[in-house]
Amino acid sequence: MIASAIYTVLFYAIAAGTILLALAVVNTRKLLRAAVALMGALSTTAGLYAMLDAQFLAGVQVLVYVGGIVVLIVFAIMLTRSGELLEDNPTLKRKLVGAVISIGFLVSSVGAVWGSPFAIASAGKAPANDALMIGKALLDYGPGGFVVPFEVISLLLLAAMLGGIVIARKTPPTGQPFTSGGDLPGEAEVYHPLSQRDDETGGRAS
Amino acid sequence: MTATSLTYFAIAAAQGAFKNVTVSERTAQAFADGSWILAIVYIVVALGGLAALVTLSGLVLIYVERKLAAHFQCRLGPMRVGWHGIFQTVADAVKLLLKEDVIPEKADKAMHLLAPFLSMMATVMVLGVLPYSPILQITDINIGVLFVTAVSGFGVMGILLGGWSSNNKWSMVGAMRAGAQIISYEISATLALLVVVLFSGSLSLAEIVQSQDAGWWIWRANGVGFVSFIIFVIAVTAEINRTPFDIPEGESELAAGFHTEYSGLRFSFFFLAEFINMFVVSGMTATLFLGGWMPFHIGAWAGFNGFMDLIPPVLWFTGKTSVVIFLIMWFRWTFPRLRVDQLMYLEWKVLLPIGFVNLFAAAVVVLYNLYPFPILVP
Amino acid sequence: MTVRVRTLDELLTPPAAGSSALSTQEYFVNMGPQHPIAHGSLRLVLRLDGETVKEVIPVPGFVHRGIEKMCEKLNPRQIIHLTDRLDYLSAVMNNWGVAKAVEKAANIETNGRIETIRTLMSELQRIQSHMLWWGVLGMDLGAYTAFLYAFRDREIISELFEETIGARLTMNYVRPGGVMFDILPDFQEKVKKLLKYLGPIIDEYDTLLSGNVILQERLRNVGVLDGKKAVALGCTGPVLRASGVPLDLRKLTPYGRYGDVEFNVAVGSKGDCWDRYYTRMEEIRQSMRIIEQLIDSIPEGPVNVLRASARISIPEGTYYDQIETARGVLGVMLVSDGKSPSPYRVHFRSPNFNNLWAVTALAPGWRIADIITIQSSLDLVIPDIDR
Amino acid sequence: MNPLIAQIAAHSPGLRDWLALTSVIFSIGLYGLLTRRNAVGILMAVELMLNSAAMNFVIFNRFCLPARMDGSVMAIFVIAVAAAEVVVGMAIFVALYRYRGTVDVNQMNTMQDPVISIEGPGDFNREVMKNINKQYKSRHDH
Repeated sequence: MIASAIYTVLFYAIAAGTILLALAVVNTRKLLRAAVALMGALSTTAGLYAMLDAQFLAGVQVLVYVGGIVVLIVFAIMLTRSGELLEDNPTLKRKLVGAVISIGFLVSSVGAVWGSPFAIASAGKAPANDALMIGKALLDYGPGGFVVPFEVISLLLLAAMLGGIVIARKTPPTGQPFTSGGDLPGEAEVYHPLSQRDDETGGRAS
Repeated sequence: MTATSLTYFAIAAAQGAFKNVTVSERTAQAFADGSWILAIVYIVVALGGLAALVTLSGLVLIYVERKLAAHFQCRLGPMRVGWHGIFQTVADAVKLLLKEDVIPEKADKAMHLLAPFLSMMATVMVLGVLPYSPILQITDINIGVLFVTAVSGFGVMGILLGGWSSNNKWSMVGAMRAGAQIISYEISATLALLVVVLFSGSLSLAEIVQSQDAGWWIWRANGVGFVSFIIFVIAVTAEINRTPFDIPEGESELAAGFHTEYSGLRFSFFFLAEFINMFVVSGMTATLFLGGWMPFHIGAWAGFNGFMDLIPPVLWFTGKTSVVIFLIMWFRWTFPRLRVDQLMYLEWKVLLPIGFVNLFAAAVVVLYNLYPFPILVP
Repeated sequence: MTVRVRTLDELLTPPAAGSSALSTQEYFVNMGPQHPIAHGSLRLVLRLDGETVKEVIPVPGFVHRGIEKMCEKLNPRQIIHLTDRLDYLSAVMNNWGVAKAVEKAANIETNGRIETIRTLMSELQRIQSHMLWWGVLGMDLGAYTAFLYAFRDREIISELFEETIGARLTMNYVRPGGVMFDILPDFQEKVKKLLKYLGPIIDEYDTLLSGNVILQERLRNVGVLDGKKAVALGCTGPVLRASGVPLDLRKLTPYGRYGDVEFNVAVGSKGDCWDRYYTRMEEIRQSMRIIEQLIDSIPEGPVNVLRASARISIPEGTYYDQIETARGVLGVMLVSDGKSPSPYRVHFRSPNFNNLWAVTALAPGWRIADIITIQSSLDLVIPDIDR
Repeated sequence: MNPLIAQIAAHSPGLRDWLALTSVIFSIGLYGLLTRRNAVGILMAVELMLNSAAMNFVIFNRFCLPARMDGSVMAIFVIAVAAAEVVVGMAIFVALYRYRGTVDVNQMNTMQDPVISIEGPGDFNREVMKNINKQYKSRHDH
């Protein structure tokens, strides 16, 4: 009974926190603050996962989102200098359109959820060690196995990594094929001591 | 990368037989029994213990570092406040608390205030899952190792935000260096830690300690463990920004790096977080590779083993942690600091390939049961 | 009517060369005068692209005291007392530089004892100065222990100075026509003990820092200053010698007792920071060699050939003399009108001022951290730059 | 037993409460997607939406199939895809920023018209368009 009450209070508290942080993500004008709010929202989501007895998933959520994606977003904000420029205030029209569409979606989806019957399992207790189960499921084949999607995801990640490198790297010098190391065109003008050494050591006074 | 490591986590996380009685379990039991007062006492004890641990380990480590540095450098260190200066750190802490908390005019105030707390939070959260002894652990979660790796992300964000919000170029450079460095070295640390997870077959820290009953992983894992121990120590030294990897705050280059603009209480938070971080990573190293609270046992020498069992587990844990802390401090007072590109070279071209090969070797050893050296315990 | 049209070509060709990288913005930062690397008050304005240094603009002048102007009101004996504040780590050598110029101008002959004591003190101070540099380099690179090791051993030499001269840092010892005080009876004994102690200590320095992989990585091939450029910049001292130019006034135009002793001039080959490091380490050893040869053969005689109240009159004319301090050539120019006891104009050619500008040539293309290494390897003393 | 506690316990969240929560987060993300103009801001809104969708998998898994892990596995896939998406997205934004100097999506209109902005009478406008079309043609002929 008490445990159930605590669970309930925790759920509503974390849910309220998540919603507030999510609102901050979309409404803050300073993008870096939005990123921090996003970090908060994703961490509270991890808390919600833990409440859903998906502990492993909660850990993964924090590891990937907070340690990786949010940091990447912060770097991107800094690289594209979005943090320095305040984002233009969206016009009232934009806000209205956005609000109408999103509230429309909310109403329809909540209505659908309330209106549909769900086959809720009675014995709702999750297995003790979800990490083991997830590992087995990911590398299993046949019914309940996800080995093929898993491999596809690995390929996707590899492709994403390569794509990221190719897209974001520096432009090659003009007139050269797109296979060189991607030197800056202007880099030849930069005085680099290492390159200087080769041609001038011969003339050293001694 | 992500998918692969997740799978390794998942495969390795098998259920152990032994279950520690942690503070959180006792609390839950007390709630179930309906004894409110006992449960609240447990919670208060846990929180108070955590607070005491944070404060004490911070104070002690700062004092130890100063004394150790002094003796490395042929001097005495603090000698005036209390016997051999033991209250010097307390005096310094009081001084820091009484100092004015300066926030730069053009700083992003909210972020500036938030950053030290994020940094501190990342550290304190890990303290809650470290097994200090079989009965002294605040909570043992199934995914302990994953949790420890995950929450260090908050530390990165704390440093990044602190550097960015100060609106100072030195801070910004320091923060960018810190971000790049911690994220890079986290990969190596995780690879090294996965070796232990592979051998012990669990992500729970208590079970990892329990799995080292027959010998600590640093030598029982046939060389693989030793290699990952070295990788892990190097990587965590980089993760907590200590020399030779202290480039985010390198005082001769960036004044003080990301915390240049911090003063008073907030500075002390960053400062304290650094030292508690050292305790945390040393505790993790001890837990993963040196057997945690597990006493030192040799094969079938019942007498020797019995004698070793007389030493309480907490002392074993503290002793092993101290050894690693000493090692990290020794690094600091001996090595010069690396340059930022050399740092990246070390991680991506040296540690990471070795880490991958090592992990593969560990998988082979575990899979085919290759134990060329006899295990000490029958 | 304003029309702003971008043609197709404009749109399809990427922006001009410089901006096609990660569109980074160059920025300026002030390194100093309140910065740990400033070693006093040097201001370096850095133009940076991320971590990469594009340009370094040194802005000296924060500790300018007008010493050259002050010298115009003082007689040659009094000038000595300002020279210890130039390069405070080569105080005795600065004294000697002025004394040497004055002696040349006023035709004063000194005796062997005076010259030997001057040489000994100079070499002791060269060792002390290079030790301090070694420690500070360690500290700048993050190895704080080196700093305290160096200071521990420097202390012994400082005490020796204190006993003889009465000061530890701002020493006024050499004066025209002699030295201020005679050495104490146990001076030779103490110096011999010091040499016996220093031998292993310098090896210990090598063990602690020189052999360290990280230090080698930080120093080797960083900030390469070739001989031609070094000469063009007017660099002197270990900075020039590390670039392969064996210019050492002690060997080239022997003064004091340098003509009588055997020693080698430490010369580098490449001119990188490592060469500058090792040149200085070698110079410590060579200085020890010089002291070893001289310490047992100090001739007898007075330590001052002039009476304390004797008037030193410099004939009308311009005089120049130079001396090798721990950081390079200190030139002293005196212009006298022949009437006033004080010179009409005094100018010091300070080694640090010229060495400073090597930073501008060396730093571009390297990282922020390398500025530290390069500046540290140049071994600058800021009060000598600003005077 | 304290009636208050009993009352709170009776409101223990069920499947519908959880789904309502994810709907709210999703619609907040949708609002951000529609109102934000900065590409990075839009990506953050998309992250929120992905996140709530992933949570739906876990919720259904927990309430409808508690003995299995399919929902968690799907959520992991979503997280992995989100990571891949962010990597490529960020790379694209950085590349865009390099060429255009902005990541404002309203200005990503090179596909619709080579002319960025023309302020002037209609005749002049038409002249300019003619010129540009000529350039197009000459390029094409080569």
